[in-house]
Amino acid sequence: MIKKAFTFLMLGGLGAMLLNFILSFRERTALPEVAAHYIEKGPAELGSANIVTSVVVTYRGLDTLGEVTILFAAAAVVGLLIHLNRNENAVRREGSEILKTASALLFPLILMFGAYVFLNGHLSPGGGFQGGAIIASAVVLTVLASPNRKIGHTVLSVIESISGLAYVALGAAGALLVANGFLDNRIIPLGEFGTLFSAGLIPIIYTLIGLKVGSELSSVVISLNGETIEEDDQ
Amino acid sequence: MEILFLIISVFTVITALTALAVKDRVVSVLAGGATGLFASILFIIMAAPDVAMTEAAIGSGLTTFIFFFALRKIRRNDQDHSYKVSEVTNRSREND
Amino acid sequence: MVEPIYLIVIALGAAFLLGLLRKTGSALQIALTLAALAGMVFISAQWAYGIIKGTTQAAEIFTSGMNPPLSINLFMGRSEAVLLLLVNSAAFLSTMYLGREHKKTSVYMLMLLLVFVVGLNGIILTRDLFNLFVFIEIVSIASAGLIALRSDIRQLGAGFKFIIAGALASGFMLIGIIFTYYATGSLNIDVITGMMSPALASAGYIGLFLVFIGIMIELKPFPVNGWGIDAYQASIPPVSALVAAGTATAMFYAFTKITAMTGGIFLNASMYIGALTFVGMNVVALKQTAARRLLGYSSISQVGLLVLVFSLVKIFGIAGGELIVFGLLVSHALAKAVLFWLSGIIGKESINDWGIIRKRNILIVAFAVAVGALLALPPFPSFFAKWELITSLAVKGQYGWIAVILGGALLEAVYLMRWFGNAVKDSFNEEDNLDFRFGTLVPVITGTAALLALGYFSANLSVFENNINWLLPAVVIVLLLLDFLPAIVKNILLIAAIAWYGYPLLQAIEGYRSIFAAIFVIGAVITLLPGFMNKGRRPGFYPAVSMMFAGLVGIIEATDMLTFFFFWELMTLGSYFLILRGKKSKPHALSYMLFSLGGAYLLMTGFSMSFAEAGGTSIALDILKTVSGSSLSGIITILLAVGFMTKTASAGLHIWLPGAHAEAEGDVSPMVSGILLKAGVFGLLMTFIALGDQSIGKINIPYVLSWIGVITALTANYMAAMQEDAKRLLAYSSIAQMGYALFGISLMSHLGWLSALSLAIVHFTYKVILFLSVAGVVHRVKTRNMYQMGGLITRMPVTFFMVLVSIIALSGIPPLAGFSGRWLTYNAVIEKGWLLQGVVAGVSGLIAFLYLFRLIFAIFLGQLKDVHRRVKEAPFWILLPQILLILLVLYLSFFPGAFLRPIGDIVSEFHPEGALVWNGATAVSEFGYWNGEAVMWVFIALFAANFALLFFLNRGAQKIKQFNIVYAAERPARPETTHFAYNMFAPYRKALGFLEYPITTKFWSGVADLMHSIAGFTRRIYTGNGQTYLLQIIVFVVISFLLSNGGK
Amino acid sequence: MIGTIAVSTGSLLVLVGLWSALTNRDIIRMIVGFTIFDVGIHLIMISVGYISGGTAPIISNLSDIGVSYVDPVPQALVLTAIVIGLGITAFMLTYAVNMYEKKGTLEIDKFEELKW
Repeated sequence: MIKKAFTFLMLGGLGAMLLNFILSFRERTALPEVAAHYIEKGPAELGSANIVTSVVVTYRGLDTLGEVTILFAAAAVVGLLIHLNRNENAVRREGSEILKTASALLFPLILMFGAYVFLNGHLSPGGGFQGGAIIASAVVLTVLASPNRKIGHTVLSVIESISGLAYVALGAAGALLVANGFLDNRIIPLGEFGTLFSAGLIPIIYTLIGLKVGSELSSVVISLNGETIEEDDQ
Repeated sequence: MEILFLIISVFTVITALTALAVKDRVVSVLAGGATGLFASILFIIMAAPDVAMTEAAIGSGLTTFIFFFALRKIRRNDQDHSYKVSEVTNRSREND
Repeated sequence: MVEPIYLIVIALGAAFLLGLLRKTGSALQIALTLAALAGMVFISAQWAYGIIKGTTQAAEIFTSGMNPPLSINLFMGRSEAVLLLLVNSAAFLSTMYLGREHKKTSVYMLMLLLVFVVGLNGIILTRDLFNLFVFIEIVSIASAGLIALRSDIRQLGAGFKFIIAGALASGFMLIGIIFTYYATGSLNIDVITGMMSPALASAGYIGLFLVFIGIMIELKPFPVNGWGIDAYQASIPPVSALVAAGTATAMFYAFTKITAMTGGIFLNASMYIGALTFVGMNVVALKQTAARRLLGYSSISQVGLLVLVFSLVKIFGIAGGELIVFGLLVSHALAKAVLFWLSGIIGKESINDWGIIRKRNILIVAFAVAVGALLALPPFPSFFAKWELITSLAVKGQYGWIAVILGGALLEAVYLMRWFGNAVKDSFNEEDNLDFRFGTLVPVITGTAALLALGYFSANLSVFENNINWLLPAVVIVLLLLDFLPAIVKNILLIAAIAWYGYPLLQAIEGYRSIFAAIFVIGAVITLLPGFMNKGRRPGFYPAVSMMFAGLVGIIEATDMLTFFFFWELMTLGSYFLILRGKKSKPHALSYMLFSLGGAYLLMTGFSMSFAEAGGTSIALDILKTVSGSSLSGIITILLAVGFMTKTASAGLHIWLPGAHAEAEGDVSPMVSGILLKAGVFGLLMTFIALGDQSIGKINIPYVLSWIGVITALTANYMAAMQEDAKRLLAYSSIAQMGYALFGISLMSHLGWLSALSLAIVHFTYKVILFLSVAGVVHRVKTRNMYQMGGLITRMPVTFFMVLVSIIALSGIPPLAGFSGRWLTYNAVIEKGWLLQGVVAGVSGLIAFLYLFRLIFAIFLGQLKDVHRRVKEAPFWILLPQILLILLVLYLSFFPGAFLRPIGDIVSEFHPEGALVWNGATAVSEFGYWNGEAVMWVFIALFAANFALLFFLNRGAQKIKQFNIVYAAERPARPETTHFAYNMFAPYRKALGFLEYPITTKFWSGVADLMHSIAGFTRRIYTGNGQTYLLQIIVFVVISFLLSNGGK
Repeated sequence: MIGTIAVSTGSLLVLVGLWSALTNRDIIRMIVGFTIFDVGIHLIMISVGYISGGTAPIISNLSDIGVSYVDPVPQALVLTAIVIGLGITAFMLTYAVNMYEKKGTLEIDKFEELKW
């Protein structure tokens, strides 16, 4: 109880710090310089309608690469721990017949929706991460429906690796070919503003991110379901 | 708009408090997910559709899924090892 | 030049590629990983070399082809390049080490390693606040994954604590980043730096504070770092090595970036946090026995030191501060990596099981090098950095911080040296195996070699101005490399080297230095002679002994304070290794090292103070003279004098000596007792020559020292008389003799100094003889207890003669050389008027007869023990140096003028008044005269007459046989009590027993106990509960905010 | 006004999340606390970029001038942060599962193998 009271006191102190900020907080009325540049010059510079996307993929592309790396590392840790403590003969309860049928039906639809989300990331809200998450949820559904079915874990890892490699390679191409900079999306023509095939590399990179995130999240889910990649091999 | 925002904000906090207060792990996880969902509505109102989508799909959706997979695994092992989760949680309840 | 962005591209590409190579053999996977890391090492080395050489400019890397602040930019400058080289090399070596682990972990481990390295590189390179956050997250996820490579319960628990603490810290950081963005509208570190005024408005202040504190937490400040220590302990060693060398380095660099960004407003906070961490962790570590946890404590404390030093450098604007920080950082990173790798090779949990390290000599060398680098001993970069730091702080008048830094370092020395001592001395199970293979050995050797090489290079950096003669340490290295040769060869080599170097030195050097140079060089050759007795390789002896002599010669030659200090520490280190070689010398070697280090730190402070007083431009030893008139001169004198008195083992600082000298090997005791102690005398003379007769307030320093000197002589002589162990007896005798020397110096007059210098010379001769004689006896009878000897005069007549002559010389009675010193002392006392001290010195001289009598009587006279009927005379190589020295003693006794005259001339330079007047062979002082030659002849005549008389009177004496004694009944429980030499002076003990009360020992062990209880109490904050650790972090944040904000 | 409400809500969520993480001995619920903590931080971040009456930074027409957009930078940061948060949550849960398998309990104070 004393501990709780003390905890309360300390969180109160933290709350006071936050309150300090809240009291001095005034909603912005104008954009900071950099943000204003993104909004005003961004579409012309990078050709992407969704400014958030151009910030994520290009202006702050290194963050995004890092973010993908974090997911990659998280997936690797999950894989590692499951691999080290594999439990070969666990039997999982099968999902209901309805769930199975529904998942079989929904799986391709959800995949397509995911693809749509990341392909249109430069035009509308959405992008690689959201699309990847949607793809992963399709996998979740399948795993729920038939937990004992072997999912193509190897396929996932190949997709993951290739999309990752392609991402890094395209990024490096930005530095190497055009000598502008790492992750520059302008190494191919920007195309016509507002169309699917525009904004240079952005849709391609977002697709790769989508594939990579999707496969990573899927393997996290599958791993947590208790499968290892080696099981898949046998 | 502000009233709506305020109401949803209140809901967000309430769900968070629910996650804190309930005794059942599963309900707690669900309430945590709901917090994320309400927050994503707030994001939409704040003109951040990208964030809202992400929060809904990842922060709330997938995260909750992963929680459930983990819980499922724990429960399954529970049966395997005959560990008594209920016992453990009961004890922690008494101690609270 | 390869673009730095490829550092990240290569590692990430390899990590992703590994996913495709899941099915291929593990050899290919490892090869790919190592190739990627090697590429990164190459790129960073290329930049580091280019930038340092000046052939390459620092480069800015703009991502996405936009100029910052629009896009994220990276910066590759000198610091970045060097740190990247360090981090990437550590990663390469650790990966090499991890090779075997790979089979169990599939590709995951390699992926995580590569990702981890990406994170470290990113943290170092990036100039964007949020990007920094992303890379920190990468590092914390990857390292939390690597912690659990074995996935046992300890690792899982530790990993979980690590990740929740990291999540909390990064949460604070993220809030801080967004608040900062709110206040400044930018995330670019360089832009924010230029916007401090808006940033300091209240929202921005909280933002900057949270960013700062987030980074601080990542640096694991005391006391909110239980999670970090657990991670160090739980991880497998190569991972801990990588965390210690890599994460700590990168995070520290991030901290420096944030400090620059915040315009230094948190420097006070970081200064106190760093100091608290440095001292606190070292205190807690005192009680720790788990090797890797101890290393964890030490790593964190070193990072605390870095934070402290960096803050001090910035706050006080210390020039060359970057190099200081770098010297410490690089030494720490490499040394800690080596230690963690070693802990893996050893494979033992407890530091008390490290004896197994002796199975491979190379491992001991690596261990010694790493510990030396951590303790900032020469020749490592940290040594030079610390010197520069302390002198710079002195210039700024920051003596409080000097005390904190050196005090903390001494605490660190306690546990590191104790550990080292255990490793060298403790027994081990022969059947246990080391993880000794190519993959584990290469990292250790590389790290060790890098430390040595960097030491050499850092000494040549212009900031660390010095004129160190690297030939001397090079001899040590050569002997280390030649350690496989037989002892005889190495002995010849070393004697030849000393003669080759020493002969021209003796001719060239002048003044009082020449006396000590003669003792050191001639003494070295003579005391090395018994080494020819050794048939085997005598591993480890020659590097140690050459290190000691190199140090001794070095301090003679030194003309600047840094060089002097360098060789002083080198000498200490060498003698420590030598003493540690003795059989039961572990605790004594430890206390020797600790007292010596403490003394060395006092010297360092004294030197720094005089450097500062003299204007902070020159470090020449000569500037000591120029500060003699300054207001701090009294304190400088005390610091230096006490520092040197730890070497001469004056009362209060002596407790290390008896054990250390007694337990040392037979031929080492004469070196450390006969020669090494003179280094302290040399230092004292140097101090008083330069600074003269100083007082603090009304207290006259030489007056105080005179009392310390005579009390040392009195108590040590008494203690010597009460010893059963012949070598301990001699050791106490040495303390007493050094007390006389101190007394002589404290007289601050011609005769006083003459007596001290002549004592230094004659003490060298007879103490070497006595220790060698006893070594010869011990060699034959296999015991050091005198009551187990007796009657050896018939078996070892030559040795007997040596001892006889030496004790006459030592006792200071005519006719032998010791008398000259005594005579001079009394003359000087009368001249000075310090009669009371003179009386004490006289009484202690009387007590000295007791132990001298005991020595010769108990060993050589009386009944010969039955078991000793067949013992032979001491071996030739032990006798030879004694004979040489006896000749010297006799020569000096016959012709005291031969050495007193030149010494007198030397002393006259400093104290021209009251010099002796030489009248042929007769010395005339104010109070009397003395003709050594005549006294000698008179004595010989008297002796011969007495001897003849005795012989005549005893002609009818009957020889008593061994068993011509009737025992009462049963055999006594403790047979030694029946021996006449056991507790020989029991009656005196009744009267003077209070002198034995171990005040000093009690005091120092009280200090040790106190520190241990503090450690035991403090470490209870590490409850092991992850949730408590979270709460601690929040408390830390809130309290830091309140303190740093000043209630704003 | 919306911004202030959002910052306040976010701050409350941060505190509630921390309270949950600090007082629940059950590891799973500690992790739930961390996810709430994360959501709170994200809310604060977005509200910092919010501009009254601003629209989402998606430009349908290059000639749209005079429309006020909200700041895209915090949104981009939050996108990143959400994904990182997921990674960390998955990571913690995997640890939790493995810890449970080893010890049969999920109480944080049962994992004190290493201390002092």
